Amino acid sequence: MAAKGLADKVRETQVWKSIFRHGPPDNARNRAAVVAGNVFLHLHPIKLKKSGVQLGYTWCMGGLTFFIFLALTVSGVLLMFYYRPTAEYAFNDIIALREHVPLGIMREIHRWGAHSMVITTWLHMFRVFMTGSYKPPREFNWGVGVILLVLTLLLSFTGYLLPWDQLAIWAITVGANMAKATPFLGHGGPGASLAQIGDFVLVSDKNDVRFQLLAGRFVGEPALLRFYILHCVFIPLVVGTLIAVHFWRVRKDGGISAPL
Amino acid sequence: MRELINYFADPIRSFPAVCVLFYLMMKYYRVVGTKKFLYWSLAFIIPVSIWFAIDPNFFTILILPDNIPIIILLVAVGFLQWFTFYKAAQNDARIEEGLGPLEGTPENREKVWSWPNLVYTELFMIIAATSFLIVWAIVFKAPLEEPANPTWAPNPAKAPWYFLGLQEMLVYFDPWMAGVVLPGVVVVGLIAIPYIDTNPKGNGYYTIAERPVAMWGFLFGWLVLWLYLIIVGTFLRGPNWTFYGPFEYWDYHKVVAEYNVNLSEFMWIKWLNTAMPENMFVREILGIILSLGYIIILPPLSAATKYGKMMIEKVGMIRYYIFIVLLLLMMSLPIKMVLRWLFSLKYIIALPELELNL
Amino acid sequence: MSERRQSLNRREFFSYISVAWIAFGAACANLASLAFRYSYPNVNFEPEMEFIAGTPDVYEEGVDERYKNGYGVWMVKLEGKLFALSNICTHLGCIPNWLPAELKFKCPCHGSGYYMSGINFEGPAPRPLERYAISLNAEGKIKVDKTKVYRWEKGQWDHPNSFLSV
Amino acid sequence: MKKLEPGMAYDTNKLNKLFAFLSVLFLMITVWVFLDDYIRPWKAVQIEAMKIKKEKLQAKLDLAEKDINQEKLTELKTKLEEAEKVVSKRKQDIIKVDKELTKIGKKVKAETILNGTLNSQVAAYTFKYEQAQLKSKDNKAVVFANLKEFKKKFAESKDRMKAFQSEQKSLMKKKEELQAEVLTVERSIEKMTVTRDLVKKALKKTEMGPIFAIRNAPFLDYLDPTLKIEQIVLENITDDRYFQQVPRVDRCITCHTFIDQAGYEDQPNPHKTHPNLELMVGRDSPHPMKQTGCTTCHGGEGHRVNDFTSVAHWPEDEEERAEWEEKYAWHEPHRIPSPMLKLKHTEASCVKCHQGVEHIPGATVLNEGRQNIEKYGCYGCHKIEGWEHKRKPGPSLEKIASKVDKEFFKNWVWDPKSFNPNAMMPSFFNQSNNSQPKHMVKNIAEVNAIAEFVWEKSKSYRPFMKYTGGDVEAGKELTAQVGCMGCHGVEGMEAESEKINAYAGPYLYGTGSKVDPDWLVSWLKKPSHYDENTIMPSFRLTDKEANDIAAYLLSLRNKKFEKYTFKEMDKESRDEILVSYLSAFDTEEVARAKLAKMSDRERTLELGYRSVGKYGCYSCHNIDGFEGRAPIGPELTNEGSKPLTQFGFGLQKQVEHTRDGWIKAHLLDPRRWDIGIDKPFKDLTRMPNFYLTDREAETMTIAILGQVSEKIPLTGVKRLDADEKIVAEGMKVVNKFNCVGCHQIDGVRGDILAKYEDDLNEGPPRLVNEGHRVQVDWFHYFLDNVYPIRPWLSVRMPSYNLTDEERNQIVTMFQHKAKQPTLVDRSKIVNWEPGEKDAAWKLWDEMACASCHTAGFNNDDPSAPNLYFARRRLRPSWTKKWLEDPQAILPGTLMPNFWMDGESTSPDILGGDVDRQIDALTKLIYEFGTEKLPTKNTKFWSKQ
Repeated sequence: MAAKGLADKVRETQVWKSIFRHGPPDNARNRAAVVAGNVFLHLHPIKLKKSGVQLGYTWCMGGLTFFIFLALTVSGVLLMFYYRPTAEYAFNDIIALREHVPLGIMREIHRWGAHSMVITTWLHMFRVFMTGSYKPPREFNWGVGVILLVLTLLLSFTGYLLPWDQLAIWAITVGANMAKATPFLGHGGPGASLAQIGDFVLVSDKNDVRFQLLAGRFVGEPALLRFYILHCVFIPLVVGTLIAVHFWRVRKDGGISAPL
Repeated sequence: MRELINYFADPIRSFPAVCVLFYLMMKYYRVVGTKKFLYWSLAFIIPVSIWFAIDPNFFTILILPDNIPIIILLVAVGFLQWFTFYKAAQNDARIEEGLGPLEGTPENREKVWSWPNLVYTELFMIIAATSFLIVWAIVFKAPLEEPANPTWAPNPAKAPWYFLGLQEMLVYFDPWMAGVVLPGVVVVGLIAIPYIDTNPKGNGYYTIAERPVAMWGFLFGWLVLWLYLIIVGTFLRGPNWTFYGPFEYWDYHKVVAEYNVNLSEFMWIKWLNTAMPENMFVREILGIILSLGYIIILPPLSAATKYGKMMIEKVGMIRYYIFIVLLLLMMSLPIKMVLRWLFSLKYIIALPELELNL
Repeated sequence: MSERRQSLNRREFFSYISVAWIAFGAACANLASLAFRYSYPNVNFEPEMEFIAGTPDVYEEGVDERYKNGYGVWMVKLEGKLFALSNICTHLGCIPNWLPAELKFKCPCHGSGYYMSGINFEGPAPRPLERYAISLNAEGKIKVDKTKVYRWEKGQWDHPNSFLSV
Repeated sequence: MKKLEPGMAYDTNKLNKLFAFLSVLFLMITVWVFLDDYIRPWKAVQIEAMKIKKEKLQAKLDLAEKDINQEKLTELKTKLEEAEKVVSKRKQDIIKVDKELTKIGKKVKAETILNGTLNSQVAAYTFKYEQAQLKSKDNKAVVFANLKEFKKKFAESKDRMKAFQSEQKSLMKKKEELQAEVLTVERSIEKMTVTRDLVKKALKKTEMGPIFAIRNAPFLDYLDPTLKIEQIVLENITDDRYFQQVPRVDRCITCHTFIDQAGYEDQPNPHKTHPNLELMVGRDSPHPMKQTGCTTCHGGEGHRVNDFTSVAHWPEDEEERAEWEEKYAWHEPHRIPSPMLKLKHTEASCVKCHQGVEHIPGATVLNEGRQNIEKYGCYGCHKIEGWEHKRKPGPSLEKIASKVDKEFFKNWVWDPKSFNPNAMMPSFFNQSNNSQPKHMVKNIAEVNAIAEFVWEKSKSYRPFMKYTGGDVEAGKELTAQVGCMGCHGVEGMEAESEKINAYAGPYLYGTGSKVDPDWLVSWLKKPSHYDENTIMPSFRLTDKEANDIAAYLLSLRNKKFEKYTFKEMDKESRDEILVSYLSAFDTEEVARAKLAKMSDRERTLELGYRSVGKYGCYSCHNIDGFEGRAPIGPELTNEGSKPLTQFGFGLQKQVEHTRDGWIKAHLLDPRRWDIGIDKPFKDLTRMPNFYLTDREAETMTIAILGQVSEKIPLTGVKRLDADEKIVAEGMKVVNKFNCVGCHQIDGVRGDILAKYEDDLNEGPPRLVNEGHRVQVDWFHYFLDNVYPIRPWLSVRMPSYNLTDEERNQIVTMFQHKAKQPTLVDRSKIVNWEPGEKDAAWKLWDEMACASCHTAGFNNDDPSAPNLYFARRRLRPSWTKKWLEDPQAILPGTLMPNFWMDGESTSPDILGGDVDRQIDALTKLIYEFGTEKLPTKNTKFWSKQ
């Protein structure tokens, strides 16, 4: 009882009130206020259809994807404390992360998180298709989702190179060699041999899309730096922006789908 | 027994088997979508998986840290696929009775407060996911191999697991198809889905009966052409990208008899029994005709059929053609696979001069 | 409002939810402290702060510069004491030079001068050079530990670890 | 079901319960992370190490306590008390001095302040004055005056300060004097207890009290932990990251705590001290830990610490493997390019840094392995960088027809061991992969063809001497005596041969069944007549001696082998093989047509030619027509870095799947990989079987394992200095001619000495610091004109067929090894002081030098070298050293020591001064010595 009295007193202080502008969310007004008044929660509608909160319907895969994205951002930033994207140090730094850096599972969290994000993204799309939720008025948001899916894979793919071990460079080599085969743009792709004016080769191994991707003819230090920037700055920014669009459109397109 | 499974795991045999299984599953989804089926299949799958895992060769591949996500994915997809069937079967039964889907019942359409219903659910999922991730991270160490060495490629050199489906396609297609065109088509096709699928039913609830074409098409691509190929690429491809049964030791020296022949070689040498023509386009004429025919002539032809007419009526000309072209492109993969297995066909069009092999 | 709250089973409400929030808070605090700990590396690659500087009998009266470049330390033997003098000027952190002819350390940046003992006597230096902890290990060799600093103005030069009697 | 509140999908209570459950779970998992991160195996090891250290220190402390003379200590303590009493009587004086000290201290401080102020003023005015000068201001003069004034004041203040300071010093001294008794006693007490106190202090550090617990507590261990990862950063040795070379980091010492500290030899691993600290790891060794690191030699993943396996430890044998599997859950590490070498293979790593030398001191097993590689001539067929200078391992076949019989040749090639169980020639035929009849027929055809081909190519040679018969027994004795056994094993003297284990020349077995008698006697007399490139020297045998030795060697017969007749060539098989050669780029039809055009003889010769190429005979033997052909086997330079997947293990399951496992198995039976595998005749493995012993294979494996591609930066490798380079080059020549077969050079080898265990003086002289002993010009002369030096020896220094360059290399090798100048100016050695010469002669007589060095002094048989020739031969500085203490140079020598323990036996000569006596005697030797050099016919007793 005393504790309760103290709690009540705390709730009446100016400090508490300045932070929480409403009472405990146990009535309609406060429940609305808490969602509408909180910058993080106001992504949600104040009320939504019951099916929208049922795991059996939503599987929560979209939400998890977003959360894992946040977790990856945090762990990724922390990893940047100890990782240098150079041919000299990259591999040794990865060893260091396991051998002597405190909290030796940071890299694991990041890597398994990345895999999880791919999985949750796929499952999210699977669910959306199964419930036909791409249908009007949500066609555009489905498209945004597909692009996010591609970006998720790219994020994971660019991160795959950073440990700078055999697994990394050869997986990226295999992947980058596909870019080589892009029709007309890769020097090993169909049509590339046509793009030639006399001795002047328009599409060769030193100016095609693979070269652009790797900043070289093979996976080397420039590619490492490039993938690092793509992985840590460029793609996350794009993904973040598109996530905002995606969420906005979920709300604007009528919330989580339900039978019309 | 293990020998038998090794034998049947080869894509030549397992791909048709998977297709048949897929057909049965879709056809009898109401049987699949019952709890009884779930229990029976669990009773079957769990001991079988354990038996699989006991095998040392399979176990070594299974617990490669980078393969764990695939296992998680498979378990998740297995359950969720059953779950959609379960829900869809319920809904479809209700719809037949004229009751409408479960999601549409008044109590499920009731509006509820985000706080605490939604917010708590999310918080729980966050906690659960974080815990799961941490446990996973503690138990399984991230892989780290030898330092990057540009002069020596490991065998097999595999892409990340989520791209292994694509890498498996490389067996059947040249990189420009498997690595660029087909993935591009997948992305474009996915984006195009809402615009092609004009069926107003099935929006916001699980159903199969009300949107059979969409379901059959999507699930075939997702389960058979994507996930199945990832499984093959991960578990059944070893050094030199050679096929290894699940219980087979990855012997680096395994050699498989494989010699593939181009369509043009079939045509000129085997059928016409003459020398190959000098001009490359003449040489490849049959392949070119077939390919163009496949992508240009088949759509109008199909439009003339009964189904074609029916669909055009529903969705219009443009949507129909886009749909058909996408479908044909998707089906080109299984077609090529089957041709490879049956006739050892290497390329339908082989124009290495232009890097254009199909 | 209070009436509505009465209607709930208050004890249960409070107990579960407080356990939940406390545990949740504790877990988050745990993770935060891990992140804090994470920012302190366990291993570093800086030059070693501790080094073995031979035996006392290798030093002659005066300033010995053999550890200056590697470790930033002058070994000075003066009036029966051997001490390890920092080579960082107390003014703005330049590195003074030892001028054997004039028996003083002279900083090239702003002209601070120090006696052999490390006491400043000219230029802008505000205080004498610092001395490092010096001791003998079990094998009788000199161990200099740069992590421990002794400052004259704090009266620390009488500390038994700031010099060796020779 | 309970009715829910409107607007609620779930029961709030249930949500709270679930929330509580999940949160508690979450909390537990975060705690788990903490612990998982905190508990690291190396911490347990370090705690164990602390306990061990504590025990050791405790023992040391007890010892130190015992060392302190307690009686003396108590005595000192009473002395201290007395001294204190004495000093306390001067209390008043001390207090007075203290007071004065305070006063003067104040003065010094005040003066310091004043001094500082003035100093800054001077500095400020200097600046002002300079500015005024620069800008030609009007107040220049005023400023200058001020500056001068301040300078004067500053100087005065400084003077005062110096005065105060000296006063302060003298006061302090005074105070010390007043306390002198106490201070001295205190100091001597301290001296006695210093060791104990230090140990006590160290012991305190091993205490595991609350402070220890806090410093190493989870989370708090960022403050200043005592349990921590220790590492060595090696700037001079790098890890190959393929794109970059990165300084290597070894953290092995995190667990191997006492590896560089003596005194822990009795501990189990990982706490054990490294063996042989003076050579390895020790601070003063040539390979100090902080510079050489650990993985440089041992291999493995030095930067890893968390897991016994990931470090890539590798067990020595099956037993250890089982032990580790149980103790550390060890398994073969995956994805590690080079795991640790097995402990017994560690010496392999020496080669990484010690290149260009034939012999690596201390690396006994490795040297043995390299010697075996030389013995069996691996480098003949396999290129190994650094072995290019070696001669072909087998004898030249260019004139073979005159040496042996064709039938013998075939039988020998077919199975060398059946003729000579010690044959070094390996077996190509009748091996596990080609002993099937269908292969044998073809092999027989090949051997026949090879013989025909070699005979066809063989140039004619006519021995210059005829064997006239000799005394077998005398021959046997000569063979044993003159020194044949430094290079050859000899049948009939098996026990000695085994002891010596010579390999530079063939084991002489069944020679009578092998060679032509005339050829043999000519060969013995003058080997270079038959083969001008042979390393076989001439022993300057008389015709009788040569005949006697030949008689003995001819008496050695392998009767069984003589009876063998080699099977005729099966012509069909020959043609079949030829077709397979000819159809390599053509159809069989064309090949047969080509064959049809060849005559029978041509076909045989063609097959012979092809077969010599196929089996690589030319790699070891000079055969006409194969000059400049690349060696037949794969290069071994980087064998130790070859990825394991590139080794074909065939069906040999019992072979350990490691690099060393493969190499050793391969050496023991190269053909094993073909077993059970169906290969066409031409693709059968051709590496012959050397029938190595297990020991040989093991040591060779080590030598081959050391052939790695790892790049060590120049700063990290052993770089030979100018002298060492010359020595290394010279040693190549020394080894080529197998000088070390007879001479032990500075303690290395001297194989034949095994025969003279009873009296080393009977064997070839041991060469200790030979470059210091002999003069360069003499050495040159001697190598070309060998003459007997030591009259008591029956073993002979032979005459080698050296080129000028080779002779030069040998001589300079010894010279630079001893770091001696080239020439000695002999004209300046002898400069007598008055009376010295007489004294020298007196010494000569008293020491009775001429009783052994008789030559030229009396007619007794000499039992020591002729001193007349010492002038040209010995360096004076060495002579003095030798006289001073012969045993120190050559233990066991018969030369007596006349100045035992620095005391002269003739105290009345030259005042008994050792140095002067030795000087005088040395001068004497050079005085009567002759400038003329002897020839091979010079008698021992001759003056000239």
